[in-house]
Amino acid sequence: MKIAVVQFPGSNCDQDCLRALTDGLHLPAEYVWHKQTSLSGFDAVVLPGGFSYGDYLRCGAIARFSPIMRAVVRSAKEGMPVIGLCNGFQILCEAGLLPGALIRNQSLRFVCQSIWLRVETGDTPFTANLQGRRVLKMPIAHGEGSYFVDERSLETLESKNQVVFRYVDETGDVTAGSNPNGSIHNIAGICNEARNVLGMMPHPDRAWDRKLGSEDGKLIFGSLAETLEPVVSR
Amino acid sequence: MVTEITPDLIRTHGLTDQEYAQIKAILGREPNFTELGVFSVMWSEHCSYKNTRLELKKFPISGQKVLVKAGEENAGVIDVGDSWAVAFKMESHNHPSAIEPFQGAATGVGGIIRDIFTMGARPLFLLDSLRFGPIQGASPAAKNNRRLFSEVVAGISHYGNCIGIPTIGGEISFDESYEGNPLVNVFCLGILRHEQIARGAAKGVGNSVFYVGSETGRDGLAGAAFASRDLTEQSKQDRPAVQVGDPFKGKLLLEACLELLASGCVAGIQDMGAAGLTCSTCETASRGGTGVEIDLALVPQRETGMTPYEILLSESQERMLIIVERGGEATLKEIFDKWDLPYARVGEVTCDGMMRVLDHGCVKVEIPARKLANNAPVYEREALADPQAPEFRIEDLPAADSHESLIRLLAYPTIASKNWVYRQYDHTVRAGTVVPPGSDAAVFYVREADKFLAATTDCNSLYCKLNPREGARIAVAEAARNLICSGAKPLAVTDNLNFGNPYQPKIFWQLRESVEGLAEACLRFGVPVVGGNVSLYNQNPNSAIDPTPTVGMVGVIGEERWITRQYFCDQSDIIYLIGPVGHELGASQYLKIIHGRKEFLPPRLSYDLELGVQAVVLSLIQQGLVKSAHDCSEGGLGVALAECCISGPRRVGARVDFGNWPERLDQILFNESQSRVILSAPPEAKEALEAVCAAAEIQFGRMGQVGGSDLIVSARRETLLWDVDELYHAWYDSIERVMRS
Amino acid sequence: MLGVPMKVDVVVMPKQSVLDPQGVAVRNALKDLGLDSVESVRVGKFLELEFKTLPDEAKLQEVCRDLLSNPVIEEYTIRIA
Amino acid sequence: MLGVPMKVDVVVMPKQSVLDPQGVAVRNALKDLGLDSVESVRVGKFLELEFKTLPDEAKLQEVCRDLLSNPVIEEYTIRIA
Ligand SMILES: Nc1ncnc2c1ncn2[C@@H]1O[C@H](COP(=O)(O)OP(=O)(O)O)[C@@H](O)[C@H]1O
Ligand SMILES: [Mg+2]
Repeated sequence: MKIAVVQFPGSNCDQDCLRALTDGLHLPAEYVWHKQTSLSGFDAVVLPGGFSYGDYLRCGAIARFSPIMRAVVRSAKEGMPVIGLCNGFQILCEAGLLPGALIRNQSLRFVCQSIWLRVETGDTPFTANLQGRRVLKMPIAHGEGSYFVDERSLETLESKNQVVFRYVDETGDVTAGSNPNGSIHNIAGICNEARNVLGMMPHPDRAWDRKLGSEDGKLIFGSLAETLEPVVSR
Repeated sequence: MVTEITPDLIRTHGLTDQEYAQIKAILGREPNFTELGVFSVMWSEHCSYKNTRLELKKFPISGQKVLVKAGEENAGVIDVGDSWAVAFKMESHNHPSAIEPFQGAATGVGGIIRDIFTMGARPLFLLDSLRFGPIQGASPAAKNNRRLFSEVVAGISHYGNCIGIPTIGGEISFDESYEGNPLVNVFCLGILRHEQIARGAAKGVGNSVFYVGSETGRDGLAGAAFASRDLTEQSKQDRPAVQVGDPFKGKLLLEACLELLASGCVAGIQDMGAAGLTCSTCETASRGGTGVEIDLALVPQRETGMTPYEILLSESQERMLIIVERGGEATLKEIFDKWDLPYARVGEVTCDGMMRVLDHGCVKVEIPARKLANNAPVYEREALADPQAPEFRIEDLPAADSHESLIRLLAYPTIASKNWVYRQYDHTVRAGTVVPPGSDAAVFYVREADKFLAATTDCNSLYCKLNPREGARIAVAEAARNLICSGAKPLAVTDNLNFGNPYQPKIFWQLRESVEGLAEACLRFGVPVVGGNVSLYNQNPNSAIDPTPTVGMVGVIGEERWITRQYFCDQSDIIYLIGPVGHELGASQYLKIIHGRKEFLPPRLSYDLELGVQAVVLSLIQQGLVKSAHDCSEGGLGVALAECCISGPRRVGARVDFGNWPERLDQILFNESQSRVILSAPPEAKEALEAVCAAAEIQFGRMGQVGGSDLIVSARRETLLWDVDELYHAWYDSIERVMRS
Repeated sequence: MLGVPMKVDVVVMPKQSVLDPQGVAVRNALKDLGLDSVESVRVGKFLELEFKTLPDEAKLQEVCRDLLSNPVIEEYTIRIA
Repeated sequence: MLGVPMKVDVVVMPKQSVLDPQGVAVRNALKDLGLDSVESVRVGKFLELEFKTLPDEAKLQEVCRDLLSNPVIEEYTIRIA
């Protein structure tokens, strides 16, 4: 098993993602440069956070045309697990692998804080170990994280159980006060219809070490690892 | 076309007749127009420290752990053990931020980051120390201060967040003296191994000199000279094109440079900061004991028709000068191609000690590099002491409602929670922030080195205004105390000297007193000064800013379990005060905010007491006897106690009793005497803790207990009670409320 | 016309159905400044492109649709000067 | 004309002499997408204001200068539709 961490120019969580995978979970992971055109040899892809291409024009708008993205789209269509974190989520939306878009936070300001997150479905490779509406703690850090999608697509997302994470309060309730950016339906993460592509604004890559105040991020990467390589005896 | 050098032209370049004579002596002839520009920026205050160099010599700069001293390179480097070292420095961008707050602050962040990776270090985190005029109220001045404040914060957030370096701490205060002249001081720290220290020297005759990074435009033309003058209304008119930061390019440049440095082919590297290409060529040549020859026609340019003068003096951002070992050219090209960054071989290292600049092969500048870089005139300015501020007398102070006073103090923007600011900064990127902004010092885990670092910036400029020497000492003491409270042992200091116009004798006196105060305190606390920055001419049309010698201090926390935060944790924990109850109200925030009096002598620092308190606190922390530690600073015990109750993830009350303590309650609550720390400890630690304090012969007292949902303070017959939630909202949402108005 | 750069302006605006918090903030600020009669504000982007030779219309439409705007939230108009 | 909202468009662009990193990034992206003949791109803001009644010209200029643009690095143009 090997996980790819894509490096776009301006990615700044690439190192955090790699460390989370290798130091945090002892998983084999390697960087893949955005000019590369193939993902062969890899079993899953992480699109890390940051400011790819400075987030100029729109977040993820330019990165989406990077050479590696053709391979990402192809692999995603073939069923490879792909997870986009923060800027990675924005890139996946721009690339059309996920519906909707991430627009400016309602406050018009960048927001960095710790938030609570409810897992809405265990039916993805990334949440398979997280059944029963678990509540997780993780940091967010973004200026454009307000999830938007038109009415019809929203209905589809909800009815097909594609909303994977929602911002909640500490007790797990969806409230206006726990929505840090104005996302529609408190949406913090979604998956595609085939359920192998996930995008989320919060940062599991910054929550994998007790020192950092939360280890909940490990649950997500851990689910992915076990999906890729089911643990037979435990 | 040859521009004639007239006395007028010399004056507009900020050079005196005497300085001009010195230039002629160095050259053995008249300079041409371009050379005049080169001398003018290199001999500006900003680059040459001509008015402060003699003062800066007073700092203690050596120490066992100092690997690169202040003044040697772009930033000092200090050993943190196991062959790891840190490079850190603070720099100001005050004048650019006054003119264009967003870009001024953003480019300030970019500049200090380049200073750090120029040393071969990977930048790990930032701190920012900010000053603005008052932001409350509906006056046009308050509105303008709000705009400056919000734009500066946005600018720092823009650059720091995008480049992916967390801003994990800092300080902000508000005072009339900064109206129209905000202070923006940014600190950056990076990590490197001892053998990775890079030098800003042009080594190896015949080596290629490369220009890398963004193309040159007419940005911030002669900004160094601009920062060396008073700010006037005129500044806005004659302002050169404002520098715009490109954090995206900055990120690419950072990664490309670190990759190139790792390849081992770099002979010398220097960022282009103030005075751009001019400063970097003559300084690298001077440090290398060599010469440098470049041709401007080879410099990547963004605009057409730029003159040699413009190219040399441009302060376009995100550029570096790199000297590579012979044979390393291909490596440089490969790496910069990979990162899609412009680069060009613009010249080579020579043996004749000259900074020689050609334009399409024609010599435009030919100046002995070392003399240009090092022989700037040095002045000893006249100093005139301020009369000493009077001693405060409590009898003269009408009593005020202490219940309301505490709430007002907590809501005052200088004291209020700064979450409105630090929530706009990405403070968790790089996955190393253990204690985020909001406690005494930030703590960062350096994963590659397996080290915990604590860092803080401090300066109480009100103290410095009323007694600059004492204020400077206290800045050092307070920084050290903040580190101690987080469980760290102080390691070293960087400073940023922000003052008004040094030609005014009273201002020069403030500067000298401050430097001597800092120097003395650094010596007593055993923390060498590894670098810093001077920003003068911080004046608005009315007056100078209050003297602001900001101190940035870094410490190391030996073990993870020593990491300590400022807030109370559990019901029934015992609350201790280590140090005196104190009585000094002069220069306090209580007098300023509640009584409108910015006067009287500030508190006095006793080194023995301070060092004693710090030693005991650190020892108690290391013995595992302490749950929280918070130092008392602005707003005194009252504010510190409230913060212990409301700054944690869970609010908690406390009951505190001063017994028969003789002073007035407002004096007990709001005095700002130094050397005080509030600890909380589990009941079972009581005996051990008290034994340690007694053995150290340090003043301490059991003040009360954590618990309930109110803060209750009693002394003699009086008892005050605050609902912790009320204190919290007064404090936590205050800046947000002000900014929304 | 050789040598004279060709200019194309592209205006990208948020769709009516998409919340535009920036527009709302600007409207409120305008009201505060005394422009009471302001009804609504929308904030979009203005891109000024200069070409050596004008690209063909289809290609231009393509980059506007795929890169310069995001059809989920924005619409664009092209103006050839 | 009563009841019909009056539209005013304001275009705010970075000054020519000021670096526009966003424009550079967009230009490079356009080139990568095959628009080789693109020379330069500048990115600014487009504000669509709707009024009940048109404010007077002087007031409009004032808010453009003080609020909608930053005269240190930007310039604006007003177009009344
Ligand atoms: N206040 C100060 N205290 C100690 N060292 C200082 C101070 N100001 C400047 N220095 C040192 O002088 C040298 C030159 O500083 P500076 O000109 O600010 O560097 P740069 O060229 O990077 O802007 C640096 O090594 C700096 O650390
Ligand atoms: Mg430097």
